[in-house]
Amino acid sequence: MTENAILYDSSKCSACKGCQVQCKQWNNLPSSLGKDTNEFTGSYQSMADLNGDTRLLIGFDEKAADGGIEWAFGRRSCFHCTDPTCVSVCPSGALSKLDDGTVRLDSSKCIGCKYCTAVCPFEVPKYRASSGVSNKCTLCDDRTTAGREPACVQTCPAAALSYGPREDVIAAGKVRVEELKTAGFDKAELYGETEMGGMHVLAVAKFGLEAHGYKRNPKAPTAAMIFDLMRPLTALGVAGIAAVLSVSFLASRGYERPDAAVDATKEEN
Amino acid sequence: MGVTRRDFLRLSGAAFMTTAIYELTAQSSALAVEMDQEWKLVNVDETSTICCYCSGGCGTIVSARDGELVNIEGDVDHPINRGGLCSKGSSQFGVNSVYDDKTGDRIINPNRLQKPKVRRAGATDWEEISWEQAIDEIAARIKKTRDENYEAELDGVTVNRCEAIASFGAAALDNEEAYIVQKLGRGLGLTYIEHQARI
Amino acid sequence: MSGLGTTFGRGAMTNHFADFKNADVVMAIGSNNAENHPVSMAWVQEARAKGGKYIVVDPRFTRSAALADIYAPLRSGTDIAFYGGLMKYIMDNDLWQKEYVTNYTNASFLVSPEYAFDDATGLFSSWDDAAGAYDTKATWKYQVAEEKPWDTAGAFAWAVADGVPEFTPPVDKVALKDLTMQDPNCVWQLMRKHYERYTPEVVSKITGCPKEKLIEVWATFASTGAAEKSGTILYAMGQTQHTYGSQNVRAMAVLQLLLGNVGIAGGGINALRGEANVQGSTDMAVLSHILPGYFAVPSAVKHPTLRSWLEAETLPGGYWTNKPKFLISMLKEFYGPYATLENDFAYDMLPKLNAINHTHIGVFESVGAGTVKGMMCWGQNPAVGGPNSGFEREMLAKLDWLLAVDLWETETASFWKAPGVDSASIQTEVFMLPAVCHFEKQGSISNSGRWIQWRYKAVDGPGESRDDFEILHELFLKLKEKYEVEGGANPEQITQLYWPYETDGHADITKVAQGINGYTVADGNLVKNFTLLKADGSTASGCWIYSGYFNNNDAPNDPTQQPTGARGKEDPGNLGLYPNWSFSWPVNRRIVYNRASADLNGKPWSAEKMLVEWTGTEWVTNDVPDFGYKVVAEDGTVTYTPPNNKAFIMLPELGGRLWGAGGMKDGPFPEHYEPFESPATNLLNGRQSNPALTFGSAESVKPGDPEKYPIVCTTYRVTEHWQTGGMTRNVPWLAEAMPAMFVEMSEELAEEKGIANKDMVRVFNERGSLEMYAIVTPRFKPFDIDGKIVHQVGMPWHWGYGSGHATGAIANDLTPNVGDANTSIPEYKAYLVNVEKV
Amino acid sequence: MTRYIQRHSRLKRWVHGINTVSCFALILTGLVLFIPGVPQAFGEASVAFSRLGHRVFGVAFVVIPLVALVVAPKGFVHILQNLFAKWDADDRKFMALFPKYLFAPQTTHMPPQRAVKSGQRLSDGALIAAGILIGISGVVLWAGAYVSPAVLGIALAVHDVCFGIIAAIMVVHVYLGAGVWQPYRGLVRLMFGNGRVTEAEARYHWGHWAEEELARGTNVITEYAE
Repeated sequence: MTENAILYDSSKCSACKGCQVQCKQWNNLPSSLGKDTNEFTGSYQSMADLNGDTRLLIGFDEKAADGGIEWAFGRRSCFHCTDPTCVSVCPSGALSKLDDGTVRLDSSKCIGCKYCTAVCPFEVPKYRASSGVSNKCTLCDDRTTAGREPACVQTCPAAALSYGPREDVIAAGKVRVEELKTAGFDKAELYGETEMGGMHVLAVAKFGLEAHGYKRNPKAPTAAMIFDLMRPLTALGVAGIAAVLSVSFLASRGYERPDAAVDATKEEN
Repeated sequence: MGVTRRDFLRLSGAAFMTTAIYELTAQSSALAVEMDQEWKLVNVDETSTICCYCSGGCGTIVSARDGELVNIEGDVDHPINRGGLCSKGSSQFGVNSVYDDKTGDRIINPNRLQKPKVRRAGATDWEEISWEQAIDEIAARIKKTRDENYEAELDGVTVNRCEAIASFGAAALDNEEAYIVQKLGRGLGLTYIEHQARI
Repeated sequence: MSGLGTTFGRGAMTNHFADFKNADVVMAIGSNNAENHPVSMAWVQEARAKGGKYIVVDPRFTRSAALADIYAPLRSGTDIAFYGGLMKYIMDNDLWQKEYVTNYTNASFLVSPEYAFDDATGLFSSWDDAAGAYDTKATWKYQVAEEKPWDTAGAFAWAVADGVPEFTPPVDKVALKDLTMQDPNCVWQLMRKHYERYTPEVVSKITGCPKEKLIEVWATFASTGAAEKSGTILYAMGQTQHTYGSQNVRAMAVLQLLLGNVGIAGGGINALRGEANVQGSTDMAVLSHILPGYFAVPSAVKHPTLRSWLEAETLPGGYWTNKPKFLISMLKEFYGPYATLENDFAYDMLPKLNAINHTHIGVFESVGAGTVKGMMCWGQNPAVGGPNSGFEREMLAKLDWLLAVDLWETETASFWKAPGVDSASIQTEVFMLPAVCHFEKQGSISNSGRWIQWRYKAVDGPGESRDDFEILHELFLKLKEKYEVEGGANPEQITQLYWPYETDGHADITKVAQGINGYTVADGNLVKNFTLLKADGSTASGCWIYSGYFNNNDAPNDPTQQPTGARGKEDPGNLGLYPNWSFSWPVNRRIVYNRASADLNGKPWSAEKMLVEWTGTEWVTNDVPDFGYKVVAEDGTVTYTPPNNKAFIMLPELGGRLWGAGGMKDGPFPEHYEPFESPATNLLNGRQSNPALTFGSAESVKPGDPEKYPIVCTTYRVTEHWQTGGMTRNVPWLAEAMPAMFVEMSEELAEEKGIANKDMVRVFNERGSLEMYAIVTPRFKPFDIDGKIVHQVGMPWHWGYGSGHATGAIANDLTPNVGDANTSIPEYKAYLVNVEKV
Repeated sequence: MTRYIQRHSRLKRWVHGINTVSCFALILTGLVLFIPGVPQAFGEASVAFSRLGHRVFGVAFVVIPLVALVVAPKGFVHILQNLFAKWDADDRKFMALFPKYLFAPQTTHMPPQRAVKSGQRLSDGALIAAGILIGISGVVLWAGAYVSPAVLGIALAVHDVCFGIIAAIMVVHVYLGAGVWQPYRGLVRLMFGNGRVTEAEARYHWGHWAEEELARGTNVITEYAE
């Protein structure tokens, strides 16, 4: 099966947050029903980070530069890595990799252990307190299976998001980066082609990765190694000790504690 | 790139039925997969509407099951927005229903007004009234104010106007309703008929 | 929209959304289209993908600016200086589209030598100081070549036909022309002279935009003066919400005529309306000065009788010669069988205006004066949305009763609950009725691009909520009953109102649609379009321009079978016209004035953007022609009309108006004035602010002293919210997306005032004082105005105290309730405040 | 006549008992994490049950020792004193001989011990330390929606490592403490019986302690045969 990917073109994004809201709409995700309970971030960004009820967040970063203002928009969500750390540590099979590259989250299988939350280099999966499971972008595998575009892609009014075979997405992304460089955006680069084994959400970063909130050279955290190690290590340790003790048990067959010795000792006194 | 857009909307009445099977037959065969009963839009009625926010006129598909709202997304066949909707457009669902942030259940937006109310002179709160009483009382007040302040003639010119009542709205209404707002207003002799285009 | 009406003949957006892709240059000025009309960006991006340029001119660096090829900052309220400079640049550098301007505009028309503009006083001729207004008929006129009466034996036989009320047809005063355009009194020479003062240096001093940036923008946009190029302008409330807002719009319109950008694919002036159906409700004339289809509400002085109305309002030339047909058809829809030739088709039943200003601002002045005692709000929330809204809320408390019909408990409905208000002292009785939202009912809606699209009902409204039409219907029936039973003031006005809007005893909105579309009275058959409407009472049509949107007699109650419900996706010419998708008024034209898309011989300026083309024997078309292109004889024989220069059929001149007498109350040429409240002095003429602005002396306005309030403030909207916030602050997703009220300011101003990002600050002037968060941002920059540093801040106006998940200060408590000279639209976009840290 | 020494109080036995139950329950309910086959075999309900159970027993596991600490702070001090008692020559000799003892108890004579054997001091210490850490990290994990992924990572790592330690020691602890191993037969009574040891057992296992207790006599109970 061909691998598919999303291309996010930050140079076409008008940061309308249509994707952010449509993601919630399609996936039945709530926002607070309280009055004035949402935090003000001091910018146009809705909230500081993704949360259990938010799988996609448009980021805003601005600074004055020589050529004018660099107002960098970023799309923060799961990148659907080829080498997904979250899948490797997920004990329940809730996280899995589909043939088309999607890192699927089946929340019905999620046991809420939060390993994925802890190991994702992008800190994407978030624990959803109300239902006790992890929450992250599924690349709308339900929709793509049914022949529709992911909800965020379809809803993008400015066509900054597109979805299709990963090779096409990479090619389109590279062309776009070159166009931007020609137009004077020297720092433009493509994110996701090789990171984490190659990601299935790629981004054209108009002002360079950092400005748009993309982590350069992401790596799985060491914690992930500990998790990978501890399961076999514990099993081996327990089995090893049990084996040793079995030998001890067998060797000690027929042993009777010499309780009489008590009296003997006494008599010695 | 990617998936071919489908003609998933066949209007053959104000509302029409799409089943999972219909959706599948409308797609290219390469995508024909067994439809999961978990599919969000299984057995929904789809109707088309136009977004209520800006004046772009974006096509929107509303899916409902058993009279209850299921999904609202852009109309991929619509030539203006081609399936797209911005944050406001994507939130049209929320005008009717929201998801409870504790239980996750879909509920009617708790802020929606559901009953006629009146606030009496000097009162500090609303009281609920029936529609019948509301319409009757409002009509009585319109009539009283109109009758007491009506000018039929001035300086030999028939003016037939009531300057004592103002009508505001409505750019939020449909054309036919807007037409009726001004027709009823002018039928009462009103001259202060205004709406959002003026501000 | 009088700026567009005066220049082109119609007040609406000339092109439409999908058409933006055809532009070579898109200029957004006074419109933050990426944020407020996000769908427009798809089409702007398509234009850019083909090499097009996107220019954003705005006082602040918006999300639109972030995507622009060129961004130019401009102090709020200095647009006319900018356009004037651009027009001078075009004329000086010979960049105008000569064949277009010469033939399709009034450039060659000779103006009366009495007309003048005096830059020392800043006044045009015919200023009446006592009246505080211009006499627009005295000197603002053409030199007359000949007087042509109507041919009532030929083309105008209908005007004297049986059953048509008697009136004296107007005489067409054909203007004198100089096609060489050398006569000092010709429009072209007057225009050159008028804008001589608008040098780049002066414009830069006024606007605060660096000269090089101005030239860059001007050169880019002026490049569309090449015949095959098209440039479009997107504008919105950033242009209209000024005391000279109509002139802002007119300046753009004139500019587009100069460049030959009107009537072509990828061109035009695109008014991006603020609300989903502000276009439709304007077409439906929910306004004090017009009747449905854009004609004058009778005034007691000017139109005491039907005859006087017909004589005063029927234009001598152009398509508006048909106005009597449309008014009488409208009266037949209003009063049905009661409207007869004998009673002037119930003309007297229409209320007549006196001299008082009946616009939004005026309503609240009249509440203050004790005239207005009751108020109905159908989905409108003036307690947040009106200018000087604190004053408007005070006025609400003076009403006897208030009816608020909405989905939510708006600030208007609950004005008596506002913070700091003593509810017990307010005697206003308030009725609040629960309405339903757009997909809980059915009806049509008109987008900015004039597409009339049907919306179907998907689910029932919650609880006991009812749709507005049903409420209006019930109210009408109750009023009718009361007047029939009890009598009262002129009961016939209401009891005779024709109300055939029921099917099987239930309110049926498709019946209203039929009435608007129009039908022949004798058999009730829907008329195909407005060309079939008659002035003898044999046809009825509520709003002539919509005629054709609901005309299928085969299924008169089924919107899916009507043009408004059409869903065909064909796109002839690949220009995004989509003629079979819904219905676009008038008569399904997608780009109006499309005659101007081809040269004098009918050859398109650009072959790729062909809308209409004369082959030598006939017209081939991609769009419905907006000109007299064929004559169909009684027997059905079609005779094509060879090309002529009549490109603007709605104007008696039949050409676009560079010099615009007839319509504008504040001058035939747009002239720069400072906003009502401004920290700068007018550098272009001796008059500080628009002499004809409205409500400037109202006591409620409380103008601010620039010494005390030196900071320019503007209001705007953000993508995540809408208008007064009822429809968005009540939706949790959107309340979360943009949770709090804020004021944006430059780092320089913040430093001066000791303010840090996210601090709570107070923004205040004489009208009010508000607390909100500060966003300190490099996207705001101080302006260098004639050597003086002028700071500008800005606030969104979506917040209030009403129901919803996000509440906050009401920005409009600070905006001035002064109005544009022509439309009385308030000056929300430029006024003065001061800021301090809380 | 048989003489007994009351080695463990009722409170101590109850606390140990509840902790034993919680601990096994926590292991069982935590299995869904360690053995993917478990949730797959038993389905979603097993996950829900496990998640609930893990929290209920987690609370018991953390709260009961804390309650005991409040009720009997002296006992806690006593445990600590025993744990950190000085290592003497007998202790060193015990540790040196223990591997041989484990496989050849018949031929190994162990030196006398104080209240807590030197080997058990090590294993108890590790158990208690791991128990405290797994408890704390468990609380952090419970608050997962409110802590940063980095903190969550640390907590998870701690939880995992401590589990490994506990699981390993548990096997030894049960083998010896429950008297699975022949020389320790009967000791299960200490925690799951009346908490007494016979004089003979005491002398065998904890020679020094037995002498002290018998000399002091306060914890000595004498039962006379009928």
